[in-house]
Amino acid sequence: MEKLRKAQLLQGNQACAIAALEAGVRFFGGYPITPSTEIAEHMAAELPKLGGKFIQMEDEIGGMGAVLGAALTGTKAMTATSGPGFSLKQENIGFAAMTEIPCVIVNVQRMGPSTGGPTAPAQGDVMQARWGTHGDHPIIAVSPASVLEAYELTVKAINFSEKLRTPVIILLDETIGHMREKVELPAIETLELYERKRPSTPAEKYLPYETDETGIPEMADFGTGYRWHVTGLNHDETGFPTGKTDVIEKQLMRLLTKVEKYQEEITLYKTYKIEDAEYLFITFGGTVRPAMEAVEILRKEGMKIGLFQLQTIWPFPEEIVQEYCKDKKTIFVPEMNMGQIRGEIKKVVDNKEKLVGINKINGEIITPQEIVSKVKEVANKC
Amino acid sequence: MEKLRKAQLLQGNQACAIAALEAGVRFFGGYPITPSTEIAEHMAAELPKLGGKFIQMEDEIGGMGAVLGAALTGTKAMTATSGPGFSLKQENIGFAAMTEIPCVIVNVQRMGPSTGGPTAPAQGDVMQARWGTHGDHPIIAVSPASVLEAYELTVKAINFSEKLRTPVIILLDETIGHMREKVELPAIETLELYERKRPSTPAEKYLPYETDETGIPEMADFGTGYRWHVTGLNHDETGFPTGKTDVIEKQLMRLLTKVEKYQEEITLYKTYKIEDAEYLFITFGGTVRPAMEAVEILRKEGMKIGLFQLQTIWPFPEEIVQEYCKDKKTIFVPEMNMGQIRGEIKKVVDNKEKLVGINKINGEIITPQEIVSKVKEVANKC
Amino acid sequence: MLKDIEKLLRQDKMPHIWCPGCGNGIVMKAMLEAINSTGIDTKKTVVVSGIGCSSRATGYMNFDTLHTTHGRALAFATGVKLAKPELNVFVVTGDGDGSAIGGNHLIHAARRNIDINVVMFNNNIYGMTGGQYSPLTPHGKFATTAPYGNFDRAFNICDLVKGAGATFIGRGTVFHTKVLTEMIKGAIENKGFSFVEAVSICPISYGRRNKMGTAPQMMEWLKENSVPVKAASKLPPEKVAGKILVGELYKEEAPEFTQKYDELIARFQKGAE
Amino acid sequence: MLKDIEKLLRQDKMPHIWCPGCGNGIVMKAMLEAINSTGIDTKKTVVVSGIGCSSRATGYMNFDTLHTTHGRALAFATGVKLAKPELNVFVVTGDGDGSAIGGNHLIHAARRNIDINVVMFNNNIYGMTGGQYSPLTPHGKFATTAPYGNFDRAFNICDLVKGAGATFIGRGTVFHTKVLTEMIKGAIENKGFSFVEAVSICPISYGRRNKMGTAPQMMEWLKENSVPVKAASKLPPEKVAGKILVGELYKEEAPEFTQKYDELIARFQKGAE
Amino acid sequence: MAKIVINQKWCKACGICYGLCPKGVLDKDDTGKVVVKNPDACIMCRICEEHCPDYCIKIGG
Amino acid sequence: MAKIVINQKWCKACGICYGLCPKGVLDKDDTGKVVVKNPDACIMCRICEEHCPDYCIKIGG
Amino acid sequence: MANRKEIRLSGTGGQGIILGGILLAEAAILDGKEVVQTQSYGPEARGGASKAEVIIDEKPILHPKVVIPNYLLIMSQAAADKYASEIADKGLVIVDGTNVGKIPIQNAQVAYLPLTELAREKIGNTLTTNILAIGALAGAGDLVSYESLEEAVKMRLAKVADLNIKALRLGWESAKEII
Amino acid sequence: MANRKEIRLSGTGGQGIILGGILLAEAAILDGKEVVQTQSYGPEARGGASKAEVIIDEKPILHPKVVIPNYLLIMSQAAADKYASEIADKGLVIVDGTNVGKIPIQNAQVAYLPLTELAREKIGNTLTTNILAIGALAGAGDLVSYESLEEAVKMRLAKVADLNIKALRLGWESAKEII
Ligand SMILES: Cc1ncc(C[n+]2csc(CCOP(=O)(O)OP(=O)(O)O)c2C)c(N)n1
Ligand SMILES: Cc1ncc(C[n+]2csc(CCOP(=O)(O)OP(=O)(O)O)c2C)c(N)n1
Ligand code: SF4
Ligand code: SF4
Ligand code: SF4
Ligand code: SF4
Ligand code: SF4
Ligand code: SF4
Ligand SMILES: [Mg+2]
Ligand SMILES: [Mg+2]
Repeated sequence: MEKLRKAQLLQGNQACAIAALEAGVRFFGGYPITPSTEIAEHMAAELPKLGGKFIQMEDEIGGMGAVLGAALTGTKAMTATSGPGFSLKQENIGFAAMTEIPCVIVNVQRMGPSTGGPTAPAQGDVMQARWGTHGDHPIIAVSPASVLEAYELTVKAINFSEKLRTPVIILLDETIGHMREKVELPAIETLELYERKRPSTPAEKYLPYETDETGIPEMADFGTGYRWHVTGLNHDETGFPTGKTDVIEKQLMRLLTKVEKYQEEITLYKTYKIEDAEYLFITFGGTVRPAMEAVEILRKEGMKIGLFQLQTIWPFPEEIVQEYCKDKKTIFVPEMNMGQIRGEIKKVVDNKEKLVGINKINGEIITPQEIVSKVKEVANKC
Repeated sequence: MEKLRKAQLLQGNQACAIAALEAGVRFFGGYPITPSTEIAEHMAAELPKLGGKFIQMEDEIGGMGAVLGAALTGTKAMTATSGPGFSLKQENIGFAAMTEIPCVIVNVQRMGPSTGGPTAPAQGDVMQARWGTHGDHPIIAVSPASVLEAYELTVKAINFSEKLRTPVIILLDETIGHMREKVELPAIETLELYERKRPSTPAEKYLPYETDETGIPEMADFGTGYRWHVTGLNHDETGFPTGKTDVIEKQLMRLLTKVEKYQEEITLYKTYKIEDAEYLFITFGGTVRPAMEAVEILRKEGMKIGLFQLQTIWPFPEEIVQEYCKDKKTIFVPEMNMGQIRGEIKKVVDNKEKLVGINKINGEIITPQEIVSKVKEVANKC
Repeated sequence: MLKDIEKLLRQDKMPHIWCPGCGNGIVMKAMLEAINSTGIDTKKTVVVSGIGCSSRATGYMNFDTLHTTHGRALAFATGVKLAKPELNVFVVTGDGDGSAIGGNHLIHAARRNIDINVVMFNNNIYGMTGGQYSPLTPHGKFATTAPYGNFDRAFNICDLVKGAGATFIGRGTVFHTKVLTEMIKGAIENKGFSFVEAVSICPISYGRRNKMGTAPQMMEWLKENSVPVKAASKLPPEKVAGKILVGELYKEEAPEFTQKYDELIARFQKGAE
Repeated sequence: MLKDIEKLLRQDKMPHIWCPGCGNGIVMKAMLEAINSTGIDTKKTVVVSGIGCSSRATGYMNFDTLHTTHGRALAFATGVKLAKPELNVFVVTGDGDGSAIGGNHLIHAARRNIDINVVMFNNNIYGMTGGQYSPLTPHGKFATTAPYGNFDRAFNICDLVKGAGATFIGRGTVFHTKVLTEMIKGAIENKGFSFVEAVSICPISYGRRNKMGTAPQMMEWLKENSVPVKAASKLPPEKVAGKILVGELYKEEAPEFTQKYDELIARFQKGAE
Repeated sequence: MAKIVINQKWCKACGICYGLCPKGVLDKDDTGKVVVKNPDACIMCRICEEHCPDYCIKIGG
Repeated sequence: MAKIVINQKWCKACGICYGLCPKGVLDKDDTGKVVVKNPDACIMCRICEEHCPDYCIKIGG
Repeated sequence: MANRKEIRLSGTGGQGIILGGILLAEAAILDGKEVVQTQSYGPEARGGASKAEVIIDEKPILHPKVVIPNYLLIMSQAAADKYASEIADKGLVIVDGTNVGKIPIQNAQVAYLPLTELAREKIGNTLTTNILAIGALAGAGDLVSYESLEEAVKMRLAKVADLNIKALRLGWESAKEII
Repeated sequence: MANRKEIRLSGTGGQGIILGGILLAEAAILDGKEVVQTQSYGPEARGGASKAEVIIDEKPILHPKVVIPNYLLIMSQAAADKYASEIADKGLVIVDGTNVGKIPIQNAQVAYLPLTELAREKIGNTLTTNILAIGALAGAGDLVSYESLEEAVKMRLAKVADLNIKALRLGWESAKEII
C-alpha cells in the first residue's frame, strides 16, 4: 500500500509550494499576484531553511528571467503567477522552450481578460498556455483538480521539465489554489524524482545540443567548466547561432517532436464511472469536481454517464480522447471559459454534433446543478 | 472602374504605413524590431507632417500602452512589432479587448520561437494572435498576401477596430513586409473610412458600456467633458468595477459575441481557380503566392486544384471553410509553421484524412516546387 | 476644503473601498484640493492609474479616468498627453505599481520631461495583494514575502527620478497634508515631468505586520519622523539622518516633450503654407 | 595584451560579425583584459547579455555565456548570481538593451546591490536594428526614427544608476582603452553592483547618419571630447560642459545582496545544528 | 460656534480625527465611529477635515 | 626591432590602427587592410593592438 | 449527500471568519472526516461582507463549494444583508446579536447570541469573538467534537491558546444551552 | 513562366546591391512590367555575402522569390563563393572582375567586367559601382529599357543623378559591347 503522511488541512497553493520544495526546487523568482501569492509567500519562508533562494523581482518578466538564470546553474527553479503576469512572462517562456531550460511556471488562473476578476475562478488561460509565446514551440501543461493533485502534479511537472528540458506549466485555478482540504500526502521517501542529465562527456567534447536517441541533450551546470553558450537565436548542436536552413530545421524539429516522443509518459488522466457510460464528461481542473457530483446526480436518475479528467492538457492527448469519445452518445465539456478545451476535442471527435459545451464565465465556479440541468436540456432533445 | 493611382514600387511594410496614414491613423507608439521597423520609420517621418504623433517608447509594453492612451483621446492609433515584441504587448492587448479601445497592432512575423531568426520568414504567430493574452477575449486578425493587400487590409483593419471597438491584428510576415512590388493603390478618395461612434447622449446621460442592438457602445473622447472611467476589471454599463455575476456575464458575453455578430462583414477571403477544383489549397499571407504558382503548375499537369485564401484569419471563418472543403478530395494547407491554421480547419472538415499539411520551418519561404512535390506525393497515394 | 472639492468626487461611488485608516483617501483629497485651487479645466483633466489599492483612486475622481494595467499608467498617460497636449494629465500610482513593475516607464517619462504629474502613493508595501515588500519597503521591515525582514535596499525614489531627469520633485505625507497639497500644486504648475511622493500609511498590510499601531499612531510616527527640507539644511546631520524630508526637493527648467513635438508640427505647417 | 587574452576568446568563432570599425570588439577586449588581469577563475565566470550588436559579445567570450532576450540580461544574471553566488557574473548590454527596454532591471539590480558587473556598450544608437534612437542618443542627433533630429533628452546613465543605488560606477571609451580596462577591473573588485559605461563607436548605424566620418575620425572625436574625471574638477566649467567624463565616477561600501541572503541561510543552518 | 458636519455613514472608525483633534472636540461612539463631543471647543483648525481619509468631516461655513 | 604580428584574415579594413599609430608604422593595402610599412619605427606603444576592434595585431615578444 | 454538512461563516473583513473556517476544518480532520474549506476573497470585500465555507462529510467531497448551507453564522449586519436569505430548510443559523438585528428567516432555526458582548464581557477580548462563534456553531450544530476543536485551537493558536479555549468553551456551552 | 525574368544581384553589405535591385524594379514599372523585388537580410550577413532579387514579368507575379536566376550579378568574392553555383541553363552572369576570380559556371554565359575599376577610373567614384553594374546587367540581359532605367536613377538619386547616369551609361555600353 502507498505510504501516506498524516492527514492535514492544506491549501492548493500551499500544496503546490510544498511539492516543489520536496521535489527539489531550490529557487523561486516571482512577483506577487492574486490568487497565486501564497505560493511565493510559502517559498519566501521555507527556501532559506533549505539553503534555497527566493527573490521577489521587479516584475514578472524579471521573475521569469531570474528563474532561467538560476536553472542554468543546475538548480531546479520555479515561478508562480496569474493571468496578467502569465502574459508578461510569455517572451521568456519562449526563450526557455527554445534553449531547453527546465523550469516550472504555475499559473493560478483568475478571471480575464485583462485585470478581470482577480479573485474570481476561471479557466480562461488554457489556450494561452499552449500558444502564448510567439513561434511554434513545445510546451507541457498539467491541471490539478484537488489539493492532493496540486501536490502530485507539481512533482510530476518538475520531473517532466527536468527530463524533457522544457518549460512546464501548472494550470491551477483560483478554486483549487485557494481551496483548503484534507489531504494525506505521500511519504517523502516514496517520491520518484528526476534530475536533468548532466554531461557524460568532458568539457572539450561537450556539444550542448547534441542528442542521442532520447532526443534530449545533456545539460552542463554553469560554473563547472563546460563554457557553453546559450542563445534564443536559431542554433546548431554547438549552441551557437546558425543561419543554415537544414540545421535550423533539424534542431527545431527535434525541439517540437521531443515532447510528442514522450507523450505517453506525460499524458496523465483519470476516469470516473466510465465503464458502462453512454454519455461522457470531459473536463479538467476546477470543473472536475462539480462534474463528478453531476455524474452522481445523473446516475441516480438513471443516466449512464462517466467522466474523463484531463490532468495533462498539453500536449493534448488526441488519441486517447478520441478513443474515449468514440462510442458515446454525447460528450459534455464543462469549462469555466468559452470552450477552449472543447475546441481541441472538436478536432478529434468523429461527430461534432455530439459535442456539447457547458460554459460559465461569470466569476463563480460552475455548480453540479448547472451542469445537470444543461445535460438534461440536451439529453431531452436527443 | 476602380480609380487607381499611378503604379509604384512599394514595400509591404511601407504600404501598411501609408495605408494607416491614409485611413486616418494619427498616433504611432512603438519600439523597433526587425522585420517591422520600416513601419515605425515611415511613421516617424510622415506623422508630424500630418499633425500626428510618433513616439518611440522604452519598450513594446510602453508602446502598446501609449497607443491605448492616445486612442482614448479619440485618435486612431497603431503600433507595429514582431514576435518578441508581440509577446510583450499581450497584456495590454487584453486590456484593449476588455475595455474596447480601438487599436491596430501589426505583427510582422519572423521566425520563432524566441529570438529565432529575426530576418527569416515564418507564420508562427497565428495562434498567438488569437490566444496570446489571458482569458477569453475577442480578437480580429487579417493577413495580407501582397503589397497591395498590405495596403487594403490595413485600411480594413483600422475600420474594423473603429467599428467594433476592438484590437485588430495585422499579421504580416517577413516575406510580405520586406518585399517590394509594383502596386497601383486605390485613389484616396475611393477609400471608405470608418470612425468610432461618438456619444449621441449628453455627458450626464452617458453610459460608456451601454449598447443598442449594434452591440457596440458609443465612445467619448477624453477631454470632452464626459468624465468616464476605463478599467480592465469586470465592469458594468457605467464602466465602473462590479462583482455582480449577472452583470459580469452579460458584459463579457456581449464582448465575446460582438465580433461574431459582424463576422460576415469581417470575413475577407479570396479564391483562385476554384470553380472546377477537386483539390484545394487553403492558405494565407506569405504562402499564398507560392501556392498559387503551384496551382498553375499542377493544373498544367492536369490536376484540378484551386486555392482558398484566408485574408481574415480571426475569427476563423469556420462555415465558409467548411463549405469550400466539403466536396474536395484533398485539402492541402501550406504554412510556414507546424500546422496552426490546419488545426482550425481540422475542427470543421468532415473527414480529417482529407486534410494534409505542407509545412516548412527552416527560415526560408516555401517554394512552389516544394508544394507541388508534396501534393504529388499525397495525390499519388490516393 | 472638503466642500469645495466635493464636485470633483464621484459621490455616488463613495464610501471608497479603502480600509479604515488607510492614507489613500487623504492623498486623493490633497490631489483634488490642488487641482481645485489651481483652477485647471477639470473637463480637460485626465487621471491615469495602474493597479493597486492606491490606483483605485481613479474610480472616485470626477474626471476622465483610466485604470490601466499594473505598472503601465505612465505609458498610457504618455499616449494621452502626446496625442492631446492640451489635456492636464495626472498619474496615480503606488510604490509597487510605480517603482517596481512600472519603474521603467517612470524613469523614461522623467527623461523625456513630458508634462505629466505623478503622485506616488507610497505606503511602503504592496497593499492590494496583502503585504509583500516593495522597492520602497525599508530594509529590515517585515512583509509576507520578507518573513525574516526585508534585505533588499529601498530606493530613495526622489533621487531616482532626479537621476532620470524629472524637473519637479516634491514630497509630502498624509500627516503633512498642506505640504502635500502644495507639492501637487507645484507639480501642476511645472510644465514638464513632475513627481510627488506622497508618504502614506497602510495600517492593514504594513502597519500591523510591523507593529506600528493604529492609524492615528502611524500618523504620529510620520509627524515625528519627518523634517521639512528647508529646516533640514539648518539642522545637525544626526537630526536629519533617517528622516523623511518633506517639501520641494528639486526644480529645474527644461524643454517639455510634447511642446517640442508641436514645434516640429508647426514647422511643417508653416512649410505647407 | 592580446596574446594573454587569446585563451579567453572563442577563436573558432572569429572573425566576429561586427562591422568594420565597430567599437564593440575594443570593449570586449577591455573586458577580457580586466578579467585576465584580476585572475578570477574563468571556469566560474558567467557572462550574460541581452539582444543587440553589443550583446553578441557573449558568443565570442570563452566562459559560460548566456545570450538572453532583449533587455533581460540583468534579470537572468540575477538568477545566476543568487543561485550560485560563488560565480563571477558579468552583464554585457547595449544602450538600448540596458537603458531602454532593460532600464527597470538595471535600476533594480543596482538597488539590490547584487554583485554583478555590468558593462554597457554605449554607441548612442540601436545598432542591430539599423539605427533608431536610444535613450542615450544625444538630443538633436539623427536616427532612422528621428529623421528631424532627436527631441528626446538622453539619460546621463551613470547618474541614473547612482540614483538607483549602484556602488561602483565608472566610464571609459573605446579610445581610452586603459581607463576602460581599469574601470572594469574596479567593477570586478567591488563586491556589489558595478556599472561601467563603455562609450563606443558605431560608424555604420550612428556615425554615418550623423556625419561623424570614418572609424578613426570617430576615435579622434572621442579623444577630443573626453575629460578624465580627476582632471575635470580642476578645469574651468566651460571646458568640461558637454564633455564625456572618463574614470571612476562613484564608489561606496554597502552590504551585498547575495551575501545577506547567505547569512540568512547560515542562521538557519546554525539553528539546525 | 463652529459648524461641524459629520457624515457618519462613510465613517470607518479609523480614529484619526479624534486622535488628531487638538481640542478633544471629537470622540468615538461604541463602534469607534466619530461623534462630536465638545463642539464649543473647536478652533476650526480643520486638522480633522484634512486628515479624515473618508471625507466624513466638514468644518465651518 | 619590435615584433609586429598581423592577422590579415580577420582585418576588416577599418583604418583605426594605421589611423592611430603615432609612428606611421602601419599602412593600408589596396583593399584598406592593414600592412606593416615601417616596422623599424615602431615604439611598441601598443595603441594599435589595443584599438584594433578585430584582434588582428600583436605587438612585441 | 445526507451526511454532507455545508457550513457558511459570514461576517466582515477582519473578524477572523477564515480562521474560524480553518479551525472547524482541522477539527473535522481530527474527527476523521473529509473536509473542504473555501472562502470568497475580493478587494471589493474590504469592509464589506465576506464569507468562509466549510463542507464536512463522511465520504470524499466532490463539489467543493457550498450550494446551500445547512449551517450559517452571521457576524455582521453587512453579512446579514448579503447572506441571511440563503439557508437550507431546517438549517441552523447563529446570529451575533450584538451586531446584527433581526433577520427574516423562516425555514430554519435561528439563534441570536450576543457573541461580541460575551467575548467582551466574559473573555475580556473581542478579538476572540470568532472563536466563540465557531464554538457556538459547532456546539449547536454538532459539527465536530469538542475535543478536536480544542485541539485545533491549540495547534493553530498555540501562543494564545488559553484565552481562545476559554472563548471556545463559552461559545460551545452557550449554544448547547439555547438549543 | 516564359517571360519571367529572375534576377539575382549578389555582393557584400554596403555595395548598394539593394538599391540596384530597386532601380531595376522601378525601371521595369516604367516599362509597364510587373515586378517584385526582395532581398536577404540578416545580421549574420554583416560583411558577408548578401543578395537582392528582382523578378520581372509581363503578367502578375505569383511566387515572389527567385527559384533559379536567369540573370546573376556577382560583385564580391564572398558572393561568388555563396551564389555562383546557382544559375539557369543559358543564363547570364556578370562578374565584377576587379573583385572576383574565375567562377566555375559552365551552363551559362559569364561576362567578367572590371566594374569597380571602371567606376574608379572612368567615373572617378567607386560608390557608383552598383549603378554601373546594373547598367551592365540590364544592358546585356535586355531586362529593362535604358530610358526607364535612367529615369529611375533620376528619381531615386536626384541629388547625384549626373554622376550615376554616367556610370549607368558606361555599364550599359560596356555590356552591350561584350555580348
Ligand atoms: C501584471 C500584474 N502583476 C501583478 C499584479 C498584482 N498586483 C496588483 S496590485 C499589486 C501591488 C500594488 O502595490 P502598490 O502599487 O504599492 O499599491 P498599493 O496597493 O500598496 O496601494 C500587485 C503586485 C497585477 N495586477 N498585474
Ligand atoms: C523584445 C524585443 N524588442 C525589440 C527587439 C529588436 N532589437 C534587437 S537589438 C535592438 C536594439 C539594440 O540596441 P542596443 O542595445 O543599443 O545594442 P547595439 O546593437 O547598439 O549594440 C532592438 C530594438 C528584440 N530583439 N526584442
Ligand atoms: S491594504 Fe493598506 S493600502 Fe490597501 S486599502 Fe487597506 S490600508 Fe489602504
Ligand atoms: S551596426 Fe554599429 S554597433 Fe552594430 S556592428 Fe555595425 S558598427 Fe557595430
Ligand atoms: S477643526 Fe480642529 S479643533 Fe475642530 S474638530 Fe477638527 S481638529 Fe478638532
Ligand atoms: S477620520 Fe474619518 S473615518 Fe476616521 S474615525 Fe474620523 S470620521 Fe471616521
Ligand atoms: S605599437 Fe604603436 S608604434 Fe608600433 S605599430 Fe602599434 S601603434 Fe604603431
Ligand atoms: S584596426 Fe584592425 S581591423 Fe582595423 S584596419 Fe587595423 S588591423 Fe584591420
Ligand atoms: Mg503600496
Ligand atoms: Mg547601442
